[in-house]
Amino acid sequence: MENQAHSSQKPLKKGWFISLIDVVLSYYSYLISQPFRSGLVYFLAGLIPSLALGWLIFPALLYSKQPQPLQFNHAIHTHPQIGIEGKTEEERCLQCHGFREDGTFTGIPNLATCMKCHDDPESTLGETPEEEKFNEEYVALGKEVPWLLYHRQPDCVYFSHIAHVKMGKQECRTCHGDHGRSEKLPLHQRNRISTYSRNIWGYNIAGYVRNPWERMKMDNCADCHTKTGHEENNACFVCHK
Amino acid sequence: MTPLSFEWQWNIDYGIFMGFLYLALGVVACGLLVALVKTLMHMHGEDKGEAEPAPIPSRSKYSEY
Amino acid sequence: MDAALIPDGLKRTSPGKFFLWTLPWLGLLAWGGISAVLCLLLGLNQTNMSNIFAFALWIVFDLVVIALGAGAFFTGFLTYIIGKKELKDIINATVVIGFICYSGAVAMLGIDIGQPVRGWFIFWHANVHSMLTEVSFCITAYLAVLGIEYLPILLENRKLREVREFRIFGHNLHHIMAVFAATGVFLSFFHQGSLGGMFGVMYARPFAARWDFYIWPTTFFLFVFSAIAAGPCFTILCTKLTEAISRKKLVPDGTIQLLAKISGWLLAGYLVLKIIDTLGWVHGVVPGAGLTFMDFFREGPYGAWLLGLEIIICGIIPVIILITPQARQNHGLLILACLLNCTGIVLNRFNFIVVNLAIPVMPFARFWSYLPTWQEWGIALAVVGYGMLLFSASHRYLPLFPREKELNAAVSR
Amino acid sequence: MKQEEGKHKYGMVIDLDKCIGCGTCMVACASENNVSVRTDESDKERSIAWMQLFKITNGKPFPQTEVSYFPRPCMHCHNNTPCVSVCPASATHMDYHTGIVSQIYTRCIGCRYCQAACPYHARYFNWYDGYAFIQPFPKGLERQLSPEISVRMRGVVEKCSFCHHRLMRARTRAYAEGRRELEEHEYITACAEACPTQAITFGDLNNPKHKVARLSKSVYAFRLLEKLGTEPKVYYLSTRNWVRRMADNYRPDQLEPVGAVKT
Repeated sequence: MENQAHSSQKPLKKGWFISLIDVVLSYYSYLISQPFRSGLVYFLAGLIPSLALGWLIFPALLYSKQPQPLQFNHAIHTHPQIGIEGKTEEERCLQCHGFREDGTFTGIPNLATCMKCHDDPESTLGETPEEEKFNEEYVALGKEVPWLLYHRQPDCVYFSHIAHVKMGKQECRTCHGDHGRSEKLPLHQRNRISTYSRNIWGYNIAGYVRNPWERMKMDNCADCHTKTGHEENNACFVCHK
Repeated sequence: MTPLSFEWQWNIDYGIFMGFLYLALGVVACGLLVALVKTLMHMHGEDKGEAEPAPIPSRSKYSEY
Repeated sequence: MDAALIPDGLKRTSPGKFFLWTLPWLGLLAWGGISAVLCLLLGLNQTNMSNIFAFALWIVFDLVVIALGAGAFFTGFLTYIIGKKELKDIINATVVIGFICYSGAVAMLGIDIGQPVRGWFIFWHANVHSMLTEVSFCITAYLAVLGIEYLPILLENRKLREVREFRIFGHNLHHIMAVFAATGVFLSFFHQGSLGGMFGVMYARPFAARWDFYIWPTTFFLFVFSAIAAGPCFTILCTKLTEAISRKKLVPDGTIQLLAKISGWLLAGYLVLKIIDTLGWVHGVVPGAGLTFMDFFREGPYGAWLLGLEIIICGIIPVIILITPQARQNHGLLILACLLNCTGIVLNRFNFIVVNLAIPVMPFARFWSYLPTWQEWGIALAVVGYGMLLFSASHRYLPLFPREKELNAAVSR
Repeated sequence: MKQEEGKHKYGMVIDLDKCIGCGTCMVACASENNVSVRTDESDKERSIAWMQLFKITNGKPFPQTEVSYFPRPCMHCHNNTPCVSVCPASATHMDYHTGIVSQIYTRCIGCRYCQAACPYHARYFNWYDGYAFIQPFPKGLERQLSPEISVRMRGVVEKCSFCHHRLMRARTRAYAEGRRELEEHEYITACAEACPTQAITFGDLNNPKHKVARLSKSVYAFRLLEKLGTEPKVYYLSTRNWVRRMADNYRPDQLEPVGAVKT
C-alpha cells in the first residue's frame, strides 16, 4: 500500500463479488457505527411507525366490532342428548339451517323456526339471562332477531349450499369450523369501507389462510374447486350473478 | 399476476408471456440495482478517496462516449 | 431568478418571457384538469362516446402519441445497439419526447377506462391472450424504462449535479444505459406491435381484421414499422420547433439528415408492406366476410379517399422527399415531409379506430355519428400542454442538446 | 384455442317468421336482469338492451314491401369468442361446459375493447349510474329488482347472459330433488318464456332430444354473420330468402334459395 500506483490497481484484482461484500459490510458497519450521521436512525424512525401503522393499527381501525344481539349457544342446541334430534351433526345443523323445497338455503333461522321447539310450555326457555332476553324482547313482541351475518357474501356472489352439502357431501364444519359447537357467538367484525364481514376478507391481512372459515374470497373457493377436481365449477357464472 | 395466483395456468402461453415480462422487469431492476450498488461502492468503498469518476457523464463530451 | 438552474454557458430567455410562454400550456392543462375531474366524478357520460364508438378520440390520441414517441426507443436502438454515433446529439431530446408521450398516454388511459380504480386488474388478473394486456404491460414497463433513461438527464441539472451521490449515480446509470435501451427496444417493439394487433385480431370486424402471421396479425408488424418510421420525423419536428422558437442551432445538420434518411427508408419499406397488406385485405379478408371493399363506405362521411390520403399523400410523397438527398436538404421540404409523415400516422390510427368502429358490421345496423365533447378535447389537448411544458422546462434547465454550446459558438464566430 | 366440446351447449333458435315484433322479449329481458333505465331513454347509442329488436325490410317499393323483425340477443359465439379473447382483465369468460359467455361486472375495468370487437353490438357499457348508485334512490324501486342478478355500477360492460341465474336456479332445484341432469323446460331464458308467439326456443344444442337441436338443423336455419366464423349459438329460422341473404351479407350469386322460394 506504500505505492500509490499499486493501491489503485489492487481493489480491481480482488474480484467484484468479494469487493461487493466488502462494500456492503463496510456500509453496514458505517450505518451501525454512526447511526445519526448515516441516517439510519431517521430511516428507522420512519420505517417502524409505517410498518406498525400498516400491519397493526390500520387493520384494527378498519374493522368495527359489534356483539350479536343475543348470545346463542350452539353447543347446547346441537348436543346429541339435550338439543335437537338427529343422528349426525349435519342433520342437527340442517334442522335449523335447512333447505327450502326449491333447494335454496334458509340461512339464519327466523323466529318461527325457534318457536317450533320453544313453543312447548315445558321447554326450559328462560333459565339463563340470554334466554330471558330472547323471551322478553323478541318472542313476546313477535320480533325477528337482527342477527349479524358472519359469512354474507357481496351482492355479486351466488353460492349454492345444497350443491356443496347434498351433492358435494361436504360437512358443515369443513367450511364453518366448530361454530356449531361454540358456546358463545364471536364479535361480528365489519369492514368500515366495504361493509363486509371480516370472515370474508380474512383475519390475516396478508391473506394467509389455515382454515376455510378464516377467509372466503374468490381464490379460496376456486382453489378448493381446483383441488377437488371440480374445475368446471370455476366458470364465472357459477359463483357470480 | 404471479404463478401463485389462482388464475395462473401452467401452460406455454402463460410461461412465454409472463416469463418475458418478468425477464424485462428483472433486467430493469438489476440495472438499477447495479447502478445503485456501484454508486454505494464509489461513495463508501475502497476508492472512497477518489474524488470524481472518469469524466464520461459530462454532456459536452457525450458524443465521444 | 432561476439563473442558477440553467446549464453552464448556455443562453436562455428571461424568466418573465418563459413564464408567458408557459401560460397557454398551463391553460390547456387547466382545461384538461377540469375535464378529468368531471370524467372521474360523473363518469364517461361526459364524453360523446357511445356503445357504437366505444373507442374514440382518446384512443386515437393515445395511439398517435405512442407512435410518435417511438422515436425514443428507435433512436435508442440505433445509438446504443447499432452504434450510430451521430445520434448522440439528439438522443436526450428523443428520450424526453418519449417520456412525455408515454406518460401522457398512460394518464389518458387512466381516465379512459370506465373504472379507473380497477385499472390494476389488468396486471393482477391478466388475460395473457389479449393484445391489450400486452400493451398495458409493455407501456407501463417501458414508461418505467423511459423514466430511468430520463433520470441521468435530469441529474445533469446544474444544482442536482452539485450533490455528489446524484452525480455518481447518474454516471453509473449512464454507463449501463445500453441495457435499459435494449430492454426498452424489446418492450417497445412488442407494444407498438400489439397496439396494431389489437385491431388486427378483431376478426369479426372485417374493416380491421387481418390474417395472422404466426400468432400475430399483419397489423402487428405494420404498426411497429409505421411507428419507427414516424417517430424520428416527430423528433425532427420537435427539434426544429425548439430551434425556431429559441432561435438557436441545437442539433448538427448531419444528425437531422441521418434521422430523416433512416425515417424515409423505413417509411418506404413500410409503404410497400402496407400496400401489399391492403391489397391482400381487399381481396382476401373482405370478400371472406361477404363484403366488397366499397361496401364499407356506403354510409357516412368516411370514404375510400381516407385510405388514399393516408397511403399516397401522407405516405408516398414524404418517402420521395426523405429518400432524395437534394430534397431532404431543403429545409422547407424536410419539414413538409416530416409533417406529412406524422399526419399519415394520425390518419392510419384514425382509420383503424374511428372509421373501423363507425362502419356497421351487421347488415341492418346503421351509421351513427360522433363528435367529441369539450371534455374529450380537454383531456387530449392537456397531453399537448403537458408535453410542451415538460419539454420547455427540460430544454431550459437541462443540457438536452449536448452540442448546443459548441454549435452556437460556431454560429456567432 | 379450440378446446374439446363441452357436455352442454346451450343455444337459442328464433323463428323470424313467427316474430311479430312486439318487443315482449326486450321488456322481459330488461326486467328479469335488472337492466337499468333512465328517465330519458332517447339516446339509443347509450341505452342498454341485452335483447335488441331490429326491423328490417327488403327495400322494395310498396306492393312488394316485406318487413321482418330481428331480435338480437348476445350470440354467445362458440369459436374463439371475439369479446372473450380480447378482454385484458379476464372479466368475461366462455364456459365450455355450457357454452355460456358470461360477464363479471365487478371484474370489468370498462376499457370497452370487447365492445369494439363484437360485431353484433351485443355489449353495452354503463355510461350512467345504474340502479346501484342512482341518487336519490326511487322509493320502492328495490321491490322490482331481482335479487338473483347483481345491479351494475357505472363504467362496466354488460351483456345478455342467457339468464344464467336461471340455470343456477334450475340446478339448485334439481339438487334438492337429488338429480344432476336438467329437464329441457327447467332452464329457459326470460325472453323465450315471455315470447307470446313462441318464436324463441331455448335449450341444449348438444342434446338431440331438445327442440333447439332439431330446429337448428332445419334447412331454414341460419346464423347472423356466420361468415365471420364466430359460430354463434343463436340460430334464426326464416323461409324468406331476402332475410337470409341480408343476415349474412350474401351476394346475389352466393345464396342458395331454400324451400318455397320467396325472394
